[in-house]
Amino acid sequence: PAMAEESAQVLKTYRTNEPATLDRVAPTIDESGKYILHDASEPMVRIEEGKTVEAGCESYEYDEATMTYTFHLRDNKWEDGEPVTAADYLYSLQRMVDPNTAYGYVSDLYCIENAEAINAGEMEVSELGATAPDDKTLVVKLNDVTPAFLQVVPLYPQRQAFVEECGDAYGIDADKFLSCGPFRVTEWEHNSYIKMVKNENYWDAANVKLEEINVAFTNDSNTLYSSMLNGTLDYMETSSPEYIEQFESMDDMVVQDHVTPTLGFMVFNCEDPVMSNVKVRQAISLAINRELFVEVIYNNLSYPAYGLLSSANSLNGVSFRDKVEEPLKAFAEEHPDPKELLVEGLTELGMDPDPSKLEITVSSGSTTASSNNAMAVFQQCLQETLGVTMVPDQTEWASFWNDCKAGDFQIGYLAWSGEVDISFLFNLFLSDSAQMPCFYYTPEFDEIVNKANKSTDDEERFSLYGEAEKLVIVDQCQLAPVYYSVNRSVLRSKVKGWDYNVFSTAGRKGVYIEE
Amino acid sequence: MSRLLEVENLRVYFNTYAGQVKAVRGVSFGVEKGETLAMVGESGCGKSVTAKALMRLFERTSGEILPESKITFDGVDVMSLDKKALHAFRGTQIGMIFQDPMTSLDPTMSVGKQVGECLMIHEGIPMKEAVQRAVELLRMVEIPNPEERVKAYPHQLSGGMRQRIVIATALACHPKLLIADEPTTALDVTIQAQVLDLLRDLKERLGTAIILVTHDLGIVADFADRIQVMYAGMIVEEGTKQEIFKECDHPYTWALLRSIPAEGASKKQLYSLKGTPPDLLLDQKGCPFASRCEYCMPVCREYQPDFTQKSGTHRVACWLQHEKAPRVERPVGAGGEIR
Amino acid sequence: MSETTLLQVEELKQYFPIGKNRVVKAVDGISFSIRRGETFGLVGESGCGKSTTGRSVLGITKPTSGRILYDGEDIASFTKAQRMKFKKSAQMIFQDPYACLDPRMTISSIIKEGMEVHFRYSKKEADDRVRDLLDKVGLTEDYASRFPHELSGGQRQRIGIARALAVEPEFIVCDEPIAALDVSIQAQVVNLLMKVQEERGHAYLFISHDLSMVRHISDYIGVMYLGSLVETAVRDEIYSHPLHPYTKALFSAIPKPDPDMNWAKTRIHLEGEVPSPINTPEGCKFCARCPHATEQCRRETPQLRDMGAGHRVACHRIEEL
Amino acid sequence: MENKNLKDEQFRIVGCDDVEGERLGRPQTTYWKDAWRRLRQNHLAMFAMVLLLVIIFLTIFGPAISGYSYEKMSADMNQTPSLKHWFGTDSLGRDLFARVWAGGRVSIIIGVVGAVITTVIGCIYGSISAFAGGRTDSVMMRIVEIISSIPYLIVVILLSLMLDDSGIGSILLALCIVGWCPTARLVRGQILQLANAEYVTAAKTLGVSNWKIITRHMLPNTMSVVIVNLTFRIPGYIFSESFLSYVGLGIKTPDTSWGMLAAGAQGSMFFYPYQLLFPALMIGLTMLSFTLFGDGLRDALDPKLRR
Amino acid sequence: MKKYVLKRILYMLFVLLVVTTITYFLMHCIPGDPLTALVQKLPEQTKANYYAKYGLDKPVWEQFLLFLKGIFTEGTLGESIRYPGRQVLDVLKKYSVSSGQIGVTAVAIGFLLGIMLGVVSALKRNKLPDKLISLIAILGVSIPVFVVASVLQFVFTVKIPILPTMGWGSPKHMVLPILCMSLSPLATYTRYMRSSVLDVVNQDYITMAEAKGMSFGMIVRRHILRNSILPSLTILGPNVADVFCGSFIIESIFSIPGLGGYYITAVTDRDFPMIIGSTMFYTGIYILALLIVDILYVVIDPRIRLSETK
Ligand SMILES: Nc1ncnc2c1ncn2[C@@H]1O[C@H](COP(=O)(O)OP(=O)(O)OP(=O)(O)O)[C@@H](O)[C@H]1O
Ligand SMILES: Nc1ncnc2c1ncn2[C@@H]1O[C@H](COP(=O)(O)OP(=O)(O)OP(=O)(O)O)[C@@H](O)[C@H]1O
Ligand SMILES: [Mg+2]
Ligand SMILES: [Mg+2]
Repeated sequence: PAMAEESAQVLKTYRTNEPATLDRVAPTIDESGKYILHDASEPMVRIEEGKTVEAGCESYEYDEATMTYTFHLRDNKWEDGEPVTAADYLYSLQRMVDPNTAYGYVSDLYCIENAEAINAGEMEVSELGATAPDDKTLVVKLNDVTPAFLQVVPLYPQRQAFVEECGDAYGIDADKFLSCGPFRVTEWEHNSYIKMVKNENYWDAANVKLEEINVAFTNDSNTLYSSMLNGTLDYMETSSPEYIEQFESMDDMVVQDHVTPTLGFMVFNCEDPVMSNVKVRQAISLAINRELFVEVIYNNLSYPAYGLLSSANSLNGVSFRDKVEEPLKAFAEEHPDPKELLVEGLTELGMDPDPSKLEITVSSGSTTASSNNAMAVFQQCLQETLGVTMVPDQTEWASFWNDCKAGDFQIGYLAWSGEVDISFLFNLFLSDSAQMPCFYYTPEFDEIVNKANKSTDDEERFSLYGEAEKLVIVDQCQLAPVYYSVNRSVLRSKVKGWDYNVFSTAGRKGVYIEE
Repeated sequence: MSRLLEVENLRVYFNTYAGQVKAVRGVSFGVEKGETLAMVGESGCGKSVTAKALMRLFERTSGEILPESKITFDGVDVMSLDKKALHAFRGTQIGMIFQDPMTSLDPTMSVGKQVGECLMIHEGIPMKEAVQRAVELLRMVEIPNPEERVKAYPHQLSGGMRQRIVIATALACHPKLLIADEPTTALDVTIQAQVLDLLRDLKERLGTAIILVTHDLGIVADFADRIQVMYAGMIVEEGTKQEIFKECDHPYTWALLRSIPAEGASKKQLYSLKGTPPDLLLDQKGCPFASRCEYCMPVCREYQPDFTQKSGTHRVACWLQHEKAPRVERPVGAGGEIR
Repeated sequence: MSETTLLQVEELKQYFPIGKNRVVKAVDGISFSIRRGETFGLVGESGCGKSTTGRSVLGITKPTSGRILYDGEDIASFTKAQRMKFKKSAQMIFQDPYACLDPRMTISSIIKEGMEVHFRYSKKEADDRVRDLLDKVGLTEDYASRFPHELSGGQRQRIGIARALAVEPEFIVCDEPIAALDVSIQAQVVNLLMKVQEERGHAYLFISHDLSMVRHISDYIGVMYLGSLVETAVRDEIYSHPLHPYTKALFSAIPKPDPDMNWAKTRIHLEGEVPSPINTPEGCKFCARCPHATEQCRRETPQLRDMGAGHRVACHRIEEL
Repeated sequence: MENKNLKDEQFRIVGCDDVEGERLGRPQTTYWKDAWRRLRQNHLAMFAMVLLLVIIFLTIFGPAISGYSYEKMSADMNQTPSLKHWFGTDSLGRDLFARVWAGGRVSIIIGVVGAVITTVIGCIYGSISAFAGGRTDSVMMRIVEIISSIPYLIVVILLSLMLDDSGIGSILLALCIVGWCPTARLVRGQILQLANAEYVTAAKTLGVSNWKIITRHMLPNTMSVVIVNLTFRIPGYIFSESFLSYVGLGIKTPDTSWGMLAAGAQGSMFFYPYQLLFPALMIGLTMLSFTLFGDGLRDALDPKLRR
Repeated sequence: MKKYVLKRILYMLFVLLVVTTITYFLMHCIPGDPLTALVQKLPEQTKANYYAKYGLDKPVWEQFLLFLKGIFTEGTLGESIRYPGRQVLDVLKKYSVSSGQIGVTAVAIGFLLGIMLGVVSALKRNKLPDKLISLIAILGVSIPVFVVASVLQFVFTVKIPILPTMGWGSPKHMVLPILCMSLSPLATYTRYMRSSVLDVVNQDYITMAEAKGMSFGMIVRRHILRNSILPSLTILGPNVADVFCGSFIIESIFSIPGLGGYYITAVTDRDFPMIIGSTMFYTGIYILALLIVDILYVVIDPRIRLSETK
C-alpha cells in the first residue's frame, strides 16, 4: 500500500512548447524554461501569492543607504549532494551581464552596479557590483533605487564547474542540467515530455509531497481535451467555452479563471503617412468594438482593454486598475463618433477626407484560425464604424516582426505579456528601448516613466504610471489596446495546493494529490 | 474410340462498342489422339480465337464463348470446369504456342523463369530446378547457348528466339494437345524444319495431338494429317492433307492454293483474291465467301450452304456442291497438279 | 558504284553490349548495295542480324562502325533537312505487327501520321489517301476507325505496310512483311509491293524467311549467317547454284506445298550446335555446323569472293565443293 | 435448310463484280473522339461530371442562395444546421452555407487549376527528360531533385515577399513552383518504359517530330497514371492552400476556402463537428467526382477496354 | 552497375552541394534572423557579440565557406542557434530515428496494403470491392489528417482507452501515429496500383500465363505486380523522404519527438544551422531514395537500362 500511495503523488501537466533551454541566463530562455526552473531550481526568493518569500536564502536585508542587498543562504544541496553556495548565485549573475552570453533581458540588471558597463564590454565581469564574501552570503550593490529588484532580477544558482564542463550544451538535456530545487529533471524527451522526480537533497524535501511531475509538450487542443478526459493530464488551459461547459459539469474537475498581464493590442506605425496623424490613430482605436471582440473571439473569456495594464498587475497587493481608471473609456465618451476624428485627421493630412477611399492594412504575426477571426472582427468594426477598408496581412512571426522593426507596416496586431512588475509594459515605449516599433518617442513620456520606476512611493507610482498610460494610449495613441487575456484552467480536483497566480514563482513545490 | 477433342457449335463473340464482333460462328470439329490438324484461312478469320477458346482464355476480356458451345476434351466437359480444374487443365492437357512472341512474353521476367513457371506450377518443383529444366527445353528448341539465354529478357532476343521461347513454354508440361498458333512464322526455314521435327518427334513419342494454325501451306503439306479451312469465323472445308491439296472443292481453298508463288515465275503478279472479308460485326445471311467468290450464285447470297460430305473425312460447305449447281472445273494451280 | 546505286552499306558492324565485357555481334561487318528500283532479299537464320541490319540502314540504331551511304551521302553526316528527306524516302515495315502500332491510335491516325509530317494534305485529302492506302493493302475503309488490338495479326501487318507507303518512300526495308499473313494476302501484299515498285521505282530491302516469296520478289539475294553475309548473288543464280554450304542447307529446307513430297528426307540436316552471337570465335562462323569444315575454316575468317557474274561467296573450300 | 424450295435460277454463276461486299459503315473517329464518346456512355463518369457541375454551380450561386453574406457576422454563433442556417454558423455567427460555397470558389479554382497546371508542366518536363535521355535527362532530373529539396517554406516566404497581392494567382504560383516535380518524375518513369516501344521507333522512322511523338504516343500511353496523379493533386492543393496562409500567401479574411474552413473548425471539432464536416465533405465530393470521372476517362482512353 | 551507382553517388553529392548552397543563400534572403525571432531587446554590444558568436556578422558567402569548412574539417553541421548547445548533427541523428520509425513503418504499411488493395480494386473493376476500396482511398486523402488523428485519438484513448494519448517511448505510443500517417500513402498507392494493374491485365503475356495454367493469384504475384509497380515505386522514393521531415502535424498532435517539428520551426525561428542541416538531411534521404528507386526500376523492368537513366 505504501508503494501505491507513493506512486499516486504524480502530477501530469503540460506546456504548449518545450523549453529551448533550462539555462536561466541563456538568450533563448523562454516561459517553458522558467516554468521548469521553478521546480528544478531554487531562486534566492520566490513570489508566492504576491509576496516575496525566502527560498534559496534564509533571510535577506536591504540597506537603503548603500543600496545593497545581502542574502544569507540556506543549507541547500545540488542533486548530486554538493552544497549550493553563494558563488553559484554570483556566477549566474555574472554570466547574465556578460555580453558574450547575450542574455535577453539584461537591461533589467542594469540596476546593479557596473552591470551596464560590463554588458557594453567596457568593464570586466568580475567588476560587477555583487560579491560572495563567503559560501553563505551574497551581496548585491545597486546603483540606483530599484523597488522592483527582487521581482525583476532572476537570482538562480548555477555551478560554475558544471556549466563550464557542459559549455554551450548546459541546460539542454536532463544530464546537462543540475537541479537544486524541489524536483530534479530525470528525463527530457525533446518535443515530447520532461519528467521530474522529487529531489531528496532539497532543503525542504520533507514538505514536498509530489513524487513525480510529468510535463508533456503539446499544443493541440483536441489532444489536451482527450488527455483531460482520460487522465493523461491533470491540468489544462483553454479558452473555448465548450470545453469549459463540459468540464464544469464534471465533479472531479475544477475550473478557474485568472487574469494574466498579457495585453492584445494594435501598434501604430507613427511614421506611416496616414498613421502619422494622431487623430487617425485615435479614430481607429475608438472604432474597435472591444466588447464584441472579446465576446466573439474569446467567448467572453477575456476582458476588453481600455488601458495598458490589466487587473493582474499590482503593487504590494494593490491592483493598479483599482487605482487608475482606464484612460480610453473617458476618451471614448468624449468622442462617440470616431469617424469625425478620422475625417479631421485626414483633412489635417491633406488627404481625401472620404473614409471609404482609405485602405488600411493590419498586419499580424499569427496565422491561426483565431487570429483569422480577430482580423475578421477588426475588419467589420473598421468598416462599419469608420467606413474604411481594412486589408488583413498575416504572416509567420519572424517575417512580421522583421517588417515591424523595419517600419514596413501600418498597424500591427500582437499580444505582449507583462511581467510581475508594473513598469514592464511602460518600459517598452521608452525611447532607449526601441523595442516597440511605433517610431514615436517623446522626452515627456520617458521622464514620467523613469520617475515612476525609481519612486518608492506607491501612490506616486500609480499616478505617474496612470499619466504615462494616458499618454501612450490616448494623447499620443501609439497603441490601441484590445483585450486583456484571461487564462481559464481546468484542474483535476484531487490536485491540491495549486497556485493560480500568474506571477507566482512557487512552482509545484506545494502541490499534492489528495487520495 | 472417342476423339481427344470434340468441339461443337463453338461461338465466340466480342462485345465492342459497335456491336458484337462474331469472330467464331458455330465451328465444329474434332481432333484424334496423336493427330495433327492444320487450320488455315485468311488472317482475321478466327483461327486464333478458336484456339484460345479451347482453353477458355476469354475470361478477362470482352470476349465471350456462347453457352451453346460445347468443348469436350478427353471426356471432360471444358465449358463446365471450375476455376481450379481449369487451371490444372491448362498447360497440362492443352498447351498453347501463342502467335505473337513479343507481347506474349513478360518483359520483366527472364525467359528461363517464364519457361520454368509451367513446370513449377504443375510439377511443383522449385523455381531453381525449373530453370534448370528450362535450359534443356531451350536446347530442345535449338536456342544457342541456352545456359546463358535463360537469363536473358525478351527484348534482348530476336523475334525467332522469342518464338522458340514460347514454344518451349508450351512444351514444358507435355500437354496432350498442343495448339500451335503460327509457331514458325518468325523462324527461318532451317529452324522451322527443326521445330517441326521437334513437334513431329513429340507427336510420335508421346502421341501429342497438335492443332497447327499456319499460313504456310508448305508446312501444312508436310506436317498436317488433316486440314481445316476457315473463312470469316466458319469452317468452309475440311479434309485430309491429300484431299485438300488435290481434291479441294471450295473456291476459297482454290484461291489459297493459287496464291502460292510458283517456282521460277518471279516478279510476276501472283494470283490474289480481290476484296476483303466480310465485317464480322454483321450477321451473315448467305455464304460468307460469296462477296469475293468468282463462282458466286444468287443462292450464295441468300442461304448459308450446308456441309456436303465428300468422303468420310472430306466435307465442304459450298453451294457448288448442290445438285442444281453448274459443274465448275477446278482452276489451274488450285491443287490436282503440282507446280 | 554506278550512279543508280541508292544504298550502299560498307563494313557495317552493330554490336550490343550485354553485361560486363560481353557483346552481341549482331551484325559483324557486312557490305552490300541496292540500286534504284531493285529488291535486295536478305535471308538467313533467325537471330542472324537481319532486322538489325535493316534498322541500322535506316539509322534507327547507330552502327558500331561502318558506313551507310544513301544516294551517295553518309547518313551519319546528314543535316537536319537531309535527315527529314531521308525519313521520307526511306521507310520500314516492321517485323512485329503487334508492337509497332500504338494501341491508343486509330488506324487512320496511324496511317496519317507520316503524311502529316511530309505532306500538307487537307483533312479530306488525307482521309481519301487513307482510304486509298487501305484499299491498296486489301482492307476496307471501315478499318480506319478501329484500334490495333481489334485487328488480327495479318490485318495489323497490312496497316504497317500502309503506314510505310503513306509517305511515298523510294526505299523500304521490309522486315518480314508477310510472315504474319495468309497466303492469299501474302500474294496481295507482294503484288502490291511489286506494283508500287514498278510504278515508282522503289527499292526494297526485303527480309524474309519465306524463301519462295523472296525468290519471287527479289533481284539480288544475300544470305546471312550469324552477323555476316555468306553469299550474295542474282536471284536465279543463287537459287539454281547455291554454293555456300549454309545456303544449300537453307534452300533444301524450303517446305513445298505438296503433300506427297517427303521433305524431311530431302533436306540437308545441319548437325551441331547453333553458335551464339555472343563473343563469336574467330574463323568461319558456320564451321561448327558445316560438314566440310577444316582447320583453316576454324582459324581464318573467310572473305566474300566473287565467283563470277556477281556471285560472291565467303567460304574457304568453295572451289573444292 | 429448305433445299427443296431453291429455284434453278438461283444456281447461276454471277461472279463477284461487287467485290466490296456488305459492310457496316462504322463512324469515322479519332482516338479522342472515340474516347469522348465512350466517356459519355459511362454513367458513373457522367454522374461525377454532374456532381462536379452542381458543386461548381453552388460555388457560384450558393452564397446568394443562402440569403446571408458569407462575411457578415451575427449574433447567432455556433448554430447547428437548421432551416435558418442550412449548414449552421461558425464561431463568428457567419452563415456556413454561404461560407462553404464562397470557400469553394477558391478551393475549386486552386485545386483544379493548380492540379492541371502542375500536371501539364510535369508531363511536358518529364517526357522531355525521358525522351531526350542521356545528359539532358540527367541534368533535368538533377534540377528536379534540387527544386524539390529546397525547403518549401523558405521558398514560399520569399515568394510572399515578392508577390505583394496574395490573390489566387500568387497562391497558384506558390503551389506550382515545386508541385510539378513529382509529376515530372512519374511521367518520366512511365515514358522510360515506353521509349523502346516499337511504335515509337516506327514514328521516328517516319520522321515524326519528337514533340509529336511525345504528345501523340507517349503521353496518351501514360495517361492512366497521369489521371490518378491529377485526381490526387486536387485535395492536396486544397489543403496546401490553407498551409500557405501560414506564411501570408493564403486567402485573406473574410474570404475563405475549404482548407481554411476545415482548419478553423479543428479546435472545436468535437463540439461543432458540422463546421468541419461540410468543408471536408465538399473536398471529399470534389475528389470523388474527379476520381470517378478520372476512372471513366481512364477507361475511355484505353481502347482495349472498349466495349 | 557499380559504375552507375558510383556515378549517381557523385551526382548526389553534387545535388547536395547545390541544394545546400542555394538554400544557404535563400535563407539569408528571408527577412529576419535568429534574434528577430526571439523578440528581445538587446544592447548593441550584446547583439554584436551574439552575431559574432554565430558568425552572423560576416558576409554571407564567408559564412558559407566557413560552414563548408566545418563540414569538411570537423564533420560538423554547426550548432543550433535557437537551441544553443544542440549540435545539429546530433539532433538529426536522434530524431530521425523516431521520425523514421513511425514514418517508414507508416509508408511501408501504406505501400504494402495499398498495393494489395489496388490490385484487388483493379481485378474487381467496377464491382463492389472496387467501389469500397476507392471510397476508402478518397476518404484517405480528402479528410484532413488532423481530423483523422484527433478522432482516432479520441476513440482509442478516451472511448476505448487502450492506447496512450500522446508521448513517446513504447510501441503502443506509435500505433496511432502510424495509423494516421499510413492513410494517405495507402490511398495514393491504392489508386496508382489500380490504374497500372488495369493497364497490365490486358496484356498478351497475362493470357499466356493463364494458358500455362497459373492461378490468377499467382499471375498477380509473378507477372502483374512487377509490371505495374513502377508508378507506385516512383512516388515511394519522395514519400519516404517526406515522412522523415513532413509529419509535423502528427508529431505535434501526439507529442512525438521527431524531425518534422524541427524542419518547420527551424525556418520560422530562422535557426540557420538547423535549416541548412535539416535540408541537407532531407536532400540526402530524398536523393538516396530516388537512387534506390532508380536501381529498382532497372531490377524490375530490364527494358529500362541504367545507361538511359544516366
Ligand atoms: N478482343 C477483341 N475484340 C474485338 N474483336 C476481336 C478481338 N480479338 C479478335 N477480334 C476479331 O476477331 C477476328 C478473328 O481474330 P483472330 O485473331 O482469331 O484471327 P486469326 O485468324 O488468328 O488471324 P491471323 O492469322 O491474322 O492471326 C478478327 O476479325 C478480329 O478483328
Ligand atoms: N537491343 C539488343 N540488345 C542485345 N542484343 C540484341 C538486341 N537487339 C538484337 N540483339 C541480338 O542481336 C542478334 C540479331 O538480332 P536480329 O533481331 O537482327 O535478328 P533477325 O535476323 O532479325 O532474327 P529474326 O529473323 O528471328 O527476327 C540476336 O542474337 C539478338 O539477340
Ligand atoms: Mg491469329
Ligand atoms: Mg528480325
